[in-house]
Amino acid sequence: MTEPVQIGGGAPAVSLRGITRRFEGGVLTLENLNLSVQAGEFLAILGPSGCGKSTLLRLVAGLDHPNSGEVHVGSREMPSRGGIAYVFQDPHLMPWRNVIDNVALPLELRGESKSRRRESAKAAIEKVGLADASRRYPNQLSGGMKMRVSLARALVTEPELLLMDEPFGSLDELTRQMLDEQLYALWQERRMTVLFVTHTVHEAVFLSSRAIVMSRRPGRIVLNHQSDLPEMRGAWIRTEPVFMQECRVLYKALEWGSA
Amino acid sequence: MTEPVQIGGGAPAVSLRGITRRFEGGVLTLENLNLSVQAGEFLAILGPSGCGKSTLLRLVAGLDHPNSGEVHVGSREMPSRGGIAYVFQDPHLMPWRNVIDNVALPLELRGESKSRRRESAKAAIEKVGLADASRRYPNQLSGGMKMRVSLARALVTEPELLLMDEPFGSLDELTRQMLDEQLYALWQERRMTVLFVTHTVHEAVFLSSRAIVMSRRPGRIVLNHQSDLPEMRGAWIRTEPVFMQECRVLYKALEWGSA
Amino acid sequence: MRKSWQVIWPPLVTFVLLHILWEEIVRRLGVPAWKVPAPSDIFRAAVDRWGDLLTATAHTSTAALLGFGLSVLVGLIVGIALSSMKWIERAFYPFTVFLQTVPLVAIAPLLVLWLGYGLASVTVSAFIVSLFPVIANTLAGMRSVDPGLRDLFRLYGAGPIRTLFRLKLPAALPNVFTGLRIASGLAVIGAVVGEFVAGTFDQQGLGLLVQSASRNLQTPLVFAAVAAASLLGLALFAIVNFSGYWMLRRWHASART
Amino acid sequence: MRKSWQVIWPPLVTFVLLHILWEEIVRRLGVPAWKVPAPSDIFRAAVDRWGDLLTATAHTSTAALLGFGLSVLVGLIVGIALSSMKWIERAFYPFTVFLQTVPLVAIAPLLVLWLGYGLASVTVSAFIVSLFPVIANTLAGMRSVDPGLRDLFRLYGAGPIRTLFRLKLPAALPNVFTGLRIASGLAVIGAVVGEFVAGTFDQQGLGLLVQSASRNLQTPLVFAAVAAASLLGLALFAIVNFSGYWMLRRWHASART
Amino acid sequence: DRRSTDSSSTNSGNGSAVKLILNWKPEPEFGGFYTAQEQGLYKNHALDVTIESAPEHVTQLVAAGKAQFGIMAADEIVTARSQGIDIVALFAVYQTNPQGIMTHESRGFKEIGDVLRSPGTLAVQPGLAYVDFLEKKYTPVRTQIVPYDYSIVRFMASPDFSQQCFITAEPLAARTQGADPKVFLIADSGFNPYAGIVVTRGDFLKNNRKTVEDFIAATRQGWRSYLDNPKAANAMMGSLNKEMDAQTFAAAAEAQKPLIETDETREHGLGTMTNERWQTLIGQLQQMKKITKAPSAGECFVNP
Ligand SMILES: Nc1ncnc2c1ncn2[C@@H]1O[C@H](COP(=O)(O)OP(=O)(O)OP(=O)(O)O)[C@@H](O)[C@H]1O
Ligand SMILES: Nc1ncnc2c1ncn2[C@@H]1O[C@H](COP(=O)(O)OP(=O)(O)OP(=O)(O)O)[C@@H](O)[C@H]1O
Ligand SMILES: [Mg+2]
Ligand SMILES: [Mg+2]
Repeated sequence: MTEPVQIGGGAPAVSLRGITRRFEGGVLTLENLNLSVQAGEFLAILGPSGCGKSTLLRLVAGLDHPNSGEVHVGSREMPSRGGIAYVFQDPHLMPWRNVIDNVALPLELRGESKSRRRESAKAAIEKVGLADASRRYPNQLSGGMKMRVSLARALVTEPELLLMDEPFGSLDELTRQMLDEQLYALWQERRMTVLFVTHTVHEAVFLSSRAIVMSRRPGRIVLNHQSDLPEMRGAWIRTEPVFMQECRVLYKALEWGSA
Repeated sequence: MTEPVQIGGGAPAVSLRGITRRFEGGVLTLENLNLSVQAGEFLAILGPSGCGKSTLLRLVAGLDHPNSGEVHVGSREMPSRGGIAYVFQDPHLMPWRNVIDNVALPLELRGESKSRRRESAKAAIEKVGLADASRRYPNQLSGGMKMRVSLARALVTEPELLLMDEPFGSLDELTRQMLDEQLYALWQERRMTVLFVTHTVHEAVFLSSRAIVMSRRPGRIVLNHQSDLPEMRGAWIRTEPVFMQECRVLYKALEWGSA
Repeated sequence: MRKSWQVIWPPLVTFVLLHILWEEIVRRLGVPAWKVPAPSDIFRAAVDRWGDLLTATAHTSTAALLGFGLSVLVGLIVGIALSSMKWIERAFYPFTVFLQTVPLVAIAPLLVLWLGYGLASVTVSAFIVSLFPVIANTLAGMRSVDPGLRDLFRLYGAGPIRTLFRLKLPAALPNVFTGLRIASGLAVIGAVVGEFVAGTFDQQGLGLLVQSASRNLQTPLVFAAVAAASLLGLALFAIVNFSGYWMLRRWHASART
Repeated sequence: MRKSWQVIWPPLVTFVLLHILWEEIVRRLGVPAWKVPAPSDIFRAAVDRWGDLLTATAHTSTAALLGFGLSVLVGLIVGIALSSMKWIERAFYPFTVFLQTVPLVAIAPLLVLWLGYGLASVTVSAFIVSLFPVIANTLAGMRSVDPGLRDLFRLYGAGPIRTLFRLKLPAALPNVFTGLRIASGLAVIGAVVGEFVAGTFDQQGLGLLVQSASRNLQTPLVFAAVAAASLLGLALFAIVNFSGYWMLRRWHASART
Repeated sequence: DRRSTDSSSTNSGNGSAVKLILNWKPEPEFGGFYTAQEQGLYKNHALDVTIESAPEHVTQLVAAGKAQFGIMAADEIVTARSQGIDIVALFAVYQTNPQGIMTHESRGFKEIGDVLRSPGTLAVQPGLAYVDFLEKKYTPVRTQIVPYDYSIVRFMASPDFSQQCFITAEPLAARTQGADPKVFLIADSGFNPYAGIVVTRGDFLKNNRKTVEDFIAATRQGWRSYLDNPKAANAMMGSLNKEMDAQTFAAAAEAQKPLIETDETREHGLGTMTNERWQTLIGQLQQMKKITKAPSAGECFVNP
């Protein structure tokens, strides 16, 4: 594993050392995995279905624990787990709350005032294009809309570490590209650390400052690739040759890892 | 709306006439929608998130009813709703059954013998690449694996009408392409009627004999496009110029519909 | 308006039909009133003793309502406490079963010694009898929270109090209401039985009315008092049902038609 | 093995600690045994009357178990019937509340008239008292089935029987078990109270033992009999709990540690 | 416990406030107490008496000092004393125990023994001393013994059904409904504990002798007056107990007269008790193993 160049500077924000995760029933999901992410990096994670990507994020979030190895989160820039947000693979909304109250939840748990909560939640909902559905309940939303609510809920806290598990998987390509671009702009502005699981190579290339590709279970890192794209990116970059080149690198690694 | 050339021959297998669907609370989702699908067609449905694609499939399946308009399913080739299978947008597995018993469910409901059920289910599970997880319970599966179980459950019945709502959305590109190819081969062999919702234009082009693109809510059909691709398709076709051309047509319509 | 009418007429029709049937059977077979009175006999007894029935119902209602209220309160608290840690559940849940299996007659002397005859003791009876279903259902509800949401709360560092009020309790509500439905009927029976053992004739509730009418072979009056108790239970049940419907109608599958 | 030990020791420790505390308090305050006996008094009474306690427990157990079994059976059937159609639920669900609010003393004469004194009547008492929680929880469970799965079954043309056995019942199991937990304790108290009104002295169960000991101010024996009833309830509860755990452990959040 | 002693000995301005707990609703069996209350006999003795009627637990309440006086039966008093509960009998309303077994005339029984020795059903409350006595005396018992449920429906419905009764209550109700009840008094079988006994706690008696004497004196006057003319008190009790009709009140008051007023009381006064009868009872209970520790007859009662 090559050490990544430092983007945010300082010590790694997330570091995993020799992680092994074996579930009850003997399913060995991760084996001796090492990964360190600098503060301010945007790391894309790719890999075949069932290879352990979600497991990896859960370990980082502290929602699951490795059978052996060490998980360390925090650095000078990002002191603790306090500033984590997580977009789960499933939306996991609270069925008894409407969209706006679902989105406002993290602020509520932080103890922010009702009016500020509302405002921030409204802004986040608008960004994901759900302004006209903000009073609806989850059972009145389409699949993609639910996922967008979950996204808004993660972004509303302005987290320092953002864990995203296929957040755009159920969206149409246009909405998805729009959100990709918004997310990239946000990252450029705020430089939070992002771990982004995706199945779309284009998306990974467009967003990430670094990408890792995992192999079939037990998941190992078969590629750890620093992006060659410039930091300034926009819709236009998708047609540049260097973009295509990057995509090819990831595709190959994926093919190799899925073999 | 141009009449599609007949592929399976005979009367339409699915016909929707002047469908309007308005949910409680006044959400107008579909408005005066007309669509007819011939037996044996493979229809791809694209459209922005929340435009009414899932609603459309539910109406065809008879799980929801229009406020006005007529839904008719069945033809000489496909007599009734008996032969429908549906891959929902969410996997909806039975948490108390392991993979193999979840997949075998439709056969069980049909009253097939235990040994035949097992056999067919095993074959279907192998096809979606879950052979080694067939004894696990849903809470032990990754997101993509659950979706593949749901897919296997739909295919195991050898349906005459197959409704698929973003079945491959949560899969990595390689697994997805493999399944795309398998599905196409199956369709070529069995010529069932397929309504296939997807957000991936490439996938739509690769699979479909016809594609429709819907506009933002209230969903209307903004493009109804017969495929120019030859019937013989394989992985190679993705790099042909005609494939790219097809994609461009759909992209444009999507952009137009999302405006 | 049309909605609530739809809820009211089916049981009403059932009620009327059942009573017509009953009246017919009793009349045809010529069963004497002291054995099984016809609805008309019961009605006559109820009219004759209207005032006594009313005050008895008032006394029993008070105890049943107070007992039910206590059950809701304590049941929620205990259910929450039990669900907070697995070892607490293991250590104490089995003992809450005692509450259900202790015959009131056995603890009545203690009740009476501590609380005297009358309202307080009867209320406690209603409370003891109706407590367990609230505990059991609250606990079950709190244990079935969507694990994804639990993770979310953990991630955002939500303390136990916030997790309780914003996640576990709302998620447990459908179960809690099932518990309350059961508790509503039990509170009434608890009050009635409580009167047998710890009531006072000076504030005669339905339980003692049943006993003294029964002793004097006024079977129609017995049935009238039983009917009053049932109506009381039904009223409590309807309140619980309606509140449940009202609180869950937006989101829970069980509240949909 | 280690697992079941983990389940057994916390209540055991609690049990022992509570009893030591109780003994201490009673001894320190010098409470007379006729008021609140110390555990040691109760133990002595239990040893003295070992044989009587044992046969009484056997009689009560039989009725409680049979009544519980009937409740499970009938409760499931009624719950299923009520859940089959909204109008059936509306028309009949409220009346099942009657079952809970009718005091046994009021219907005892009828019971005895039809079934005579003894096991049959006592069993029916246990049954009546423990039925409603099974109905209410079954119904609630059947109403909370994942709508997606319901659609799936509809789509595949599953008939009501198949939908019931393959979807609704399995999905309702966690709720049903909550109902059974409540019913287990109620069946015991139903049997005990049933004996008060419909037992016989030749087959004296715990209920009559409690009453006669209570009349003779043998409070330690009363407590011993109550303890026996509670242990019976506890045993039934443990069986239900364990079966629930065993059937749900694979998939339901509530069964996880 | 000390607290209750204090409160029971406090004297309010217009006399001692005391509470009497009856074990059932106002009925002729309590006629004397209500008469005393109604005619101000207690007041004349500077007593402020509250009468409460509750269904159960009189023993415990009196023992715990929650009430100064209560109504119990002699066998209950002996049992209580043998358990170490310091309760003393003061005034026995019923010289002859009013409890009986009620059967149907049509069965042609001559004595209680016939009831027990014939098949059929007998309903009694669990734990009653006299049931043990009868079972021992009239073996072999062939009747099925079941719990009494305070109702006479079963009796009315089946001809081979017998049940315990108060001679002043159930038989009257059964007759009103057209049945043919035949009553055998338990007393005739040789087991005849005093009944309807006014009791108090031993230490209350010791510390408030005067109050107790006054209370019993007023009670005795009340009973005298009730026996002579129960009409007014019956009407008053009838307004508190509407389940019993006026006719039954009158009949019951008449029926209990011979049980209350005997040659004994005519000589020594209403309510007085004798040592021999207590002695007999204690012996009987001991023989039946109802009690383990036998109290002495003298400690069980006083005739204030
Ligand atoms: N609780 C569990 N018990 C047993 N096996 C589990 C459990 N959770 C996950 N697994 C297994 O661990 C492996 C990795 O799961 P994970 O969810 O991390 O995959 P993933 O990379 O996120 O896949 P996908 O892209 O499909 O979401 C899978 O094979 C899964 O079956
Ligand atoms: N039960 C309901 N009540 C109210 N509105 C509803 C309900 N179900 C769906 N809708 C609305 O209907 C619209 C279409 O929903 P549908 O699920 O068909 O969208 P979709 O095209 O499948 O979107 P996606 O691609 O995100 O899955 C959405 O705006 C949704 O909010
Ligand atoms: Mg995943
Ligand atoms: Mg959809």
